[in-house]
Amino acid sequence: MSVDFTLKIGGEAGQGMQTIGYALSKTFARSGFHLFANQDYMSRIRGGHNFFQIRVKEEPVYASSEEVDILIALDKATVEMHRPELKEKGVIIFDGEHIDISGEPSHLLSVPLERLAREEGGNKLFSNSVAVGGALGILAYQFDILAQVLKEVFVKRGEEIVENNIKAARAGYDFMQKNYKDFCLSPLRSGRSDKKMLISGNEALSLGAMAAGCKFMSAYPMTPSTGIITYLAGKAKQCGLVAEQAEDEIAAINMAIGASFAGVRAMVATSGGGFSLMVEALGLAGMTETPLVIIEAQRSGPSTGLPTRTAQGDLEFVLHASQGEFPRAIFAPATVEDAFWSVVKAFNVAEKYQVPVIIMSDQHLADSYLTCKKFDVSKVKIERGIISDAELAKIKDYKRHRFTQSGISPRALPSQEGRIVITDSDEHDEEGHLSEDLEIANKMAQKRLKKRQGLASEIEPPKVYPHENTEIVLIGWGSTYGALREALDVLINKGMDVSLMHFQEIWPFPAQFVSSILSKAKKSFCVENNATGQLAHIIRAETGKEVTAKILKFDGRPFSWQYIIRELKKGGKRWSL
Amino acid sequence: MSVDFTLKIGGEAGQGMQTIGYALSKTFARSGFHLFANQDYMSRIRGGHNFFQIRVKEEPVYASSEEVDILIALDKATVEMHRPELKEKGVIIFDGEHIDISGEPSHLLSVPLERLAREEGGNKLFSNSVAVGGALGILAYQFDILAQVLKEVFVKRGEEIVENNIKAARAGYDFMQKNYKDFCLSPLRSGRSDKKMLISGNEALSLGAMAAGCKFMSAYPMTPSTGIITYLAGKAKQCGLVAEQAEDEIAAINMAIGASFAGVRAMVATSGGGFSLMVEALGLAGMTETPLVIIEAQRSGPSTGLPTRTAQGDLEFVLHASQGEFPRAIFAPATVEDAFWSVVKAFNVAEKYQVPVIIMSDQHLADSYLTCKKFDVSKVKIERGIISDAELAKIKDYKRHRFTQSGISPRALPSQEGRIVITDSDEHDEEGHLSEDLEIANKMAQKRLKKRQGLASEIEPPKVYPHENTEIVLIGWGSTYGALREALDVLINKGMDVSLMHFQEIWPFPAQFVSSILSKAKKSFCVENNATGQLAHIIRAETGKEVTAKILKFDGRPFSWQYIIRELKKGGKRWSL
Amino acid sequence: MVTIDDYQGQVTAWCPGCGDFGILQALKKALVDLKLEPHQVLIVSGIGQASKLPHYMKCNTFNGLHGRILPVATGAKIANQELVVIGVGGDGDNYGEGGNHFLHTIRRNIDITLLVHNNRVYGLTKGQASPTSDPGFISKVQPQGVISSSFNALSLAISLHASFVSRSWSGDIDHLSWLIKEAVQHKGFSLIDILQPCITFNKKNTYRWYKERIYKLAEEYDPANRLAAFKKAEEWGDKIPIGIFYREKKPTFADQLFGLKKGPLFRQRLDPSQVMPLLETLS
Amino acid sequence: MVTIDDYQGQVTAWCPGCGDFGILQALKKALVDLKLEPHQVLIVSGIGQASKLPHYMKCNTFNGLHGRILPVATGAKIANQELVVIGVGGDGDNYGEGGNHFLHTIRRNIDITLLVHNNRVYGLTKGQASPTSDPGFISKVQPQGVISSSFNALSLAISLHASFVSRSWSGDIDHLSWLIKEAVQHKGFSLIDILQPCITFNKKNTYRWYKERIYKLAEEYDPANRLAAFKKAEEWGDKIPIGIFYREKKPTFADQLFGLKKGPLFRQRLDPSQVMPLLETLS
Ligand SMILES: Cc1ncc(C[n+]2csc(CCOP(=O)(O)OP(=O)(O)O)c2C)c(N)n1
Ligand SMILES: Cc1ncc(C[n+]2csc(CCOP(=O)(O)OP(=O)(O)O)c2C)c(N)n1
Ligand code: SF4
Ligand code: SF4
Ligand SMILES: [Mg+2]
Ligand SMILES: [Mg+2]
Repeated sequence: MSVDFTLKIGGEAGQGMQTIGYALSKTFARSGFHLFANQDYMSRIRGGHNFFQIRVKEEPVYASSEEVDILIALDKATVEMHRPELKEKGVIIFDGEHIDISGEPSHLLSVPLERLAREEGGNKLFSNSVAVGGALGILAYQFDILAQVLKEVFVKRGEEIVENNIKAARAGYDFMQKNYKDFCLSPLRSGRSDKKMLISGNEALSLGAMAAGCKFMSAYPMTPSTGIITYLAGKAKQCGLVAEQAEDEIAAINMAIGASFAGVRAMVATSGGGFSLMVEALGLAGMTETPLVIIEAQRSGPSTGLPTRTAQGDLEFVLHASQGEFPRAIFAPATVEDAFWSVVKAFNVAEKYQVPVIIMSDQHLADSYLTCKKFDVSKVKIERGIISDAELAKIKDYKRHRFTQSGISPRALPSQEGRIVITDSDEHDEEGHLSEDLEIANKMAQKRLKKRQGLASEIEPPKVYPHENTEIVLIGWGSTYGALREALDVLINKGMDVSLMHFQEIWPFPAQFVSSILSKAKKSFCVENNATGQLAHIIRAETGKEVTAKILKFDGRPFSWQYIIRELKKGGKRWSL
Repeated sequence: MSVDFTLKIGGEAGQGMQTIGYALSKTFARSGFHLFANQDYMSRIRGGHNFFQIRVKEEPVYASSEEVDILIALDKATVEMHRPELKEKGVIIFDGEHIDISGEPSHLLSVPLERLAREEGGNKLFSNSVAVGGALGILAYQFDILAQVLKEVFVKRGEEIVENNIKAARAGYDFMQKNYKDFCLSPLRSGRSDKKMLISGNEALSLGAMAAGCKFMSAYPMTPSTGIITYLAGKAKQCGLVAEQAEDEIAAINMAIGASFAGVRAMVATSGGGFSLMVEALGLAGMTETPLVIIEAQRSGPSTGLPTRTAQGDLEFVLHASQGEFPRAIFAPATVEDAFWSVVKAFNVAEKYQVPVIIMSDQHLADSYLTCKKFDVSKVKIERGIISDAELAKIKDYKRHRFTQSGISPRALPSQEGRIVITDSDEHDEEGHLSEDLEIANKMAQKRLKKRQGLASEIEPPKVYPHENTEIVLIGWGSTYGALREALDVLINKGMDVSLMHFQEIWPFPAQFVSSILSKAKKSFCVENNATGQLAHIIRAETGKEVTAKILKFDGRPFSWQYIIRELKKGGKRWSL
Repeated sequence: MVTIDDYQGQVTAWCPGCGDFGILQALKKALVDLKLEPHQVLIVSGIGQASKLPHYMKCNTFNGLHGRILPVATGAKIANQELVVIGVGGDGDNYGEGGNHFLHTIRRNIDITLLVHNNRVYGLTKGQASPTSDPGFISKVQPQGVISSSFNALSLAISLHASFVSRSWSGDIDHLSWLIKEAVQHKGFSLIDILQPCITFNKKNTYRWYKERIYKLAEEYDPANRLAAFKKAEEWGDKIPIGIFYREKKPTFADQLFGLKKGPLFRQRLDPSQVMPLLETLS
Repeated sequence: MVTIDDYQGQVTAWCPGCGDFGILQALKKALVDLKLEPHQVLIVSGIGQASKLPHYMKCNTFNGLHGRILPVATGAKIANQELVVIGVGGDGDNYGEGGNHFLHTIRRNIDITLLVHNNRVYGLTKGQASPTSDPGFISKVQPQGVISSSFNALSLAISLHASFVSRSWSGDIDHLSWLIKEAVQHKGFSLIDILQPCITFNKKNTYRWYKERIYKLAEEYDPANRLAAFKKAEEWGDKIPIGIFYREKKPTFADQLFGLKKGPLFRQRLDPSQVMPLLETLS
């Protein structure tokens, strides 16, 4: 049977789960497996309950599973909370010298984590490395790879730390092999997949921005988007870019607009609350036709909500945000790979049409790691839409907001000799000067809105998998792709005539395409991480078609494929209270 | 023939058009006429071109007309711009000693405005009073009423100013009667209508708030909403309320939320740009279930746009504003009378359901004056939804956010002995303490959303006039009512089988009702002061039904009934570029 | 008689050893010493580690948005002057996101006490620089170290004519609780900037670092002299003064507001007929 | 050679006699004296009467949102350090809506010159009090008169270690244009608070009122002494000083930014292959 197992590490915030979870993930990724890892953490720095869950598979994997094979419990709460998720043959690795677990002992693998940590590493802080080693031990997998990964992960903290971690892990590995031989799962052999990257959503978004030539990024810290400015700030020197922490989100977006106006590719990243504060300046970008990329990493709302949990509750907000009407594009990457390419495309679209482009991420995408093939950077095309000096020289009477057929006006940058660039948040004339003239107002509004046509032609319609013309269509957008895709494969295997229509680009809305797909299906189910079914609402507004039912979830936790299938069996719900 | 004439005063900002336009309006209103007056002004303090237009009618009047009977031109630009609007028998009153007008002289009534002003009032500043007197002269209407009104209007500026204004007006009146006898329209007799108020949208909204017992209002100045804080601040001492100018809109809304939490009815007023800044705290009100009334006075966007012009471009923004999902209500008063009652209702709904209620006004409603019957204040009911001390005493274990069937939790105020009131912008438990529990998160979100049902039951479906079951339905919302109503009467008179479905309360959306109306009609036309047809979009999202065509206008100027009829003849447009 | 137990709240979610605990303890002590009952007190907080504080107490609580403590507190105080209103939040909350409200609330001199847990870092979001971080402070978002100058809330408040400007630290519960009492009793806006170690993210300004530097303003120090106060507020480095830097008696916002002359807003009967004479003037 | 005519802009929409005209004239003069061509200059303004200024000039212009002058200017300056970036706006723009940016832009010491047309009133919205209005200032929204204290931008800027803090007024074009030149040449953030009569809405602080009170800082005045500067900045009433209150040489924001070491951002070639080594580390 091919490999497909799930490993979950649970404990308190501050116990270093993120680090060792990442190390373990990297070990598997490097071994030729496909892998999906997601994180669940509280809005606190120490204590509480967090977990890091890794699903390792021989075949491509898209999402986590509800069932756990190996549970590494760094505290008792973890055992209590996650024991029900354990498979029949699953095991719990825990420190029996510190945690007292009652119940059927057959799968309880007590390892003296703390003791071994102290003995080998000299500090109980290395307990989790012991546990990780133990997990590898039970899989009887090559220790060397883990050792190498631990080295890389801890290298910045000095040689001693590296050594101690490795020793601690080794102790766990050996302990397991010695004491729980019988429990060992069938020894794991290396996967067959070629070399992969292990990358999170936030990393992919950040790298996408860098590949696209983003030179200025500003943000105010806000989970789950903070990882983006963190990543970029870390590369600022090396790559010649500026990542500035602003005094607030209003400053962040206005800075980015200023930078973009002055000629660089600029971006902001935030979550819903911060985006709320950016709404006024979103309209400023629309009105002044300043290109801008915004990453809106959704978390569970309303208001502060569950600050570290996932949701898809901001779609209609983002679609309609800011007073008045102006064109925008909205992308919603489905995977980490998508995340990378969506930012690249966002910058091109933003500059080509001189509009804001918003990328809807969420905590689930931002914090999850996925294995994927190295991005082919040579495919990155940069289309700036700035008129060249040569073109500019040909224009006698340069006007920043000239009326054109496409609605796209010539964009020059300030500081070019002999030309000046003027723009205004007030309605303005072609030059950019404020104007209250009725005719001009009318024409200028039309000019801006005309850009919708061009924009619409850039949009990829939703992907339909495996093919059109099925009886049932599942519909999703953004980060739910993984769970939907896994669910779909199961359903198809069971012989159901079902497909998935998944949106990675939402606006301008590909109404015709969607309409035709829905027309052919008998039943459609819209699956969304929110309480009202926002995409379903947009679909109806744009096509007049109502989905058969909605499958919704709004408790801050991502979908699992099992959940989707269960709800589908119940017929979905028209969510009404 | 019954009276129906239009008088337009045009000139530069700073020439006092608002004051004399108001005085003239009041004169007609007091004389038993129906009247509609609207204002068009630029975003500047002096110069440019503004006008004040009054339509006086024997029968009820709902909107202005495109055709002008008497044009008072305080400058030459006025003549140039508005001459084409003049009716065949229309006249222009202007100062021939200062303005040189060429062309057909038959309707040019030159009056030495400045000279008479100097002679009678001692200052050319009284020119416009001369002009107003002249207008009345040409109508041969009772001068006494105007004299009385001028007295009231200028009383605060001292007796001398009053006297001089009256003298100047008298001079204009006499000059007209003497020199232009032949031009005099058939002398005006008093209207038959009983005593009316003359009131603007902003005044009506302010008075509605006061009638409802609003004790705290905060705002940051922003056209066209500023009149509301101005009005309330003026009455603060007399009526015991606080109207605070905040440092920014974010402060304004957070202050109002604090005040509401502490137990008073609280409100904010702003326009789209300011509302953008309030979006985050809108969600705070939703999450903490703090009642709040927001007046969103729309102006032409996007961004700063045309700051002093009208639009209906913020509907979908307001509907979806803020991250995450929570219930809200949206009203859109159609007339000044409506404006008053909508605020009264808004406070009741906000407190009963502990939700934010947003009232969509716009520049056209805010600044227009209409005659109407004195509001019957005895009909104002105040329903606070705060639990009484007696009820509270019965509750052992008070929990601010208790789970209930209706979703409405008991609202107590801080400072009551023995109870404490706790709330949080984070997801919280019944007590109000922050909680990350999955079950609680789920239940609390459902509890909040459950309130939608009750809220929906409060909503008045759109008014259908004159009756259902017509071949054609016009659809509108908010301040376009006047123009639509006038257009309708004309169309019906012409024998068309047409009705108007007009929304004064938009959300929760009365989908069933709307659906049934649309099902019966052959053709429907949605008329909106925006570029994309936002209500039409919502209608489709909520009913699946698409309107036949949209009649849109987005140049910052209000509809006229003539415009609507012209567009209707063209078949409306599916606005696409 | 009110006791500390009456203020017993939820289980804390702070890191063991965090300076926030000292502030919590001092606040409870001060309120008990002032004989204030939980229902008489309203704490308004924002978002951050510091802003979780009211959950670990037990009194009226409005835990609002990041950065918006002061406007909510202002609205609540205007609506109900009988409440003792205390704002609690972090340096990010109050000097970063909420900087504008800080300025203008000082200008209003409204009778609110503001406790700023100044750990000189963004705690809850995991260690970015805050406005009060020292130049050179290194974090993941500031890998080259902070290059902006540090925000000195005391001199700023003094420059704005704040009527009560003070500093304490989480390591001296007696001093801090004394100061809170003074601040609450002061009529007008009172700022207490509270230096607080963040053991997780601020490895520079540790308990020990503060302990070695902090000293109390001398008995002779005269908090009525603005210029001297400004000078004192500039003192920072090897020696860090704590205490009341500046104090001035002046009318509070609510004292002056015409709209409150008829008594506390929340006690007023709502009377629609109030508008009848106003409607009259429109005819 | 650049001349005043090169800066000729649109027809103004200000009230005849407004102080804004003097500021416009002084700014043009300063730029011409500095031999700056219109394409080398970027004016960023907000919304208000003052913020209309760039339309009455002719140079690169970003007329943004009310209150958001400084962040836009900051972004533009970071992107293109070769531009002379000048912020222009009202007292409402900069000290009201934009107060937070004012604080933090000062902290950054970024090389921008900010001209605040301080007419001590909200002009464009028809006469409400602004943060700098005097207590007692009566308007339609403040019928009982302002009861908050007045915002003194100079002392506040000094308290925040601003590196160039100055005041002038619209009635002395020579002084103002000299000051603008000094400010533009200063490396770092330069504040010029410009007292300006609003003839329509501020009937108190008239041309004459200023004329009677304003005097120039003495030659001997030493703008290097912060404490003295703070004291001087507090002077207000019968005598109102103008000039450079405080000036200090210190590194600008952009001077220090690691990310700019490779040269001006806007000149950099966009090179996707930059990320290849980073992708490598992920395997
Ligand atoms: C509008 C908004 N932006 C950002 C955040 C994310 N956020 C939460 S707490 C915090 C900063 C915390 O720092 P501080 O206020 O100093 O409190 P501390 O945790 O250090 O006590 C931030 C940026 C938010 N909740 N809301
Ligand atoms: C977000 C926002 N709030 C409010 C306004 C309305 N507004 C326009 S100008 C202005 C104030 C003008 O005062 P100031 O900045 O001092 O400039 P002045 O007109 O006095 O030169 C206001 C409040 C706006 N444009 N945007
Ligand atoms: S992160 Fe810092 S401030 Fe927050 S609880 Fe931990 S030690 Fe305290
Ligand atoms: S209103 Fe005042 S500031 Fe504005 S242009 Fe007129 S005089 Fe100048
Ligand atoms: Mg902090
Ligand atoms: Mg001003």
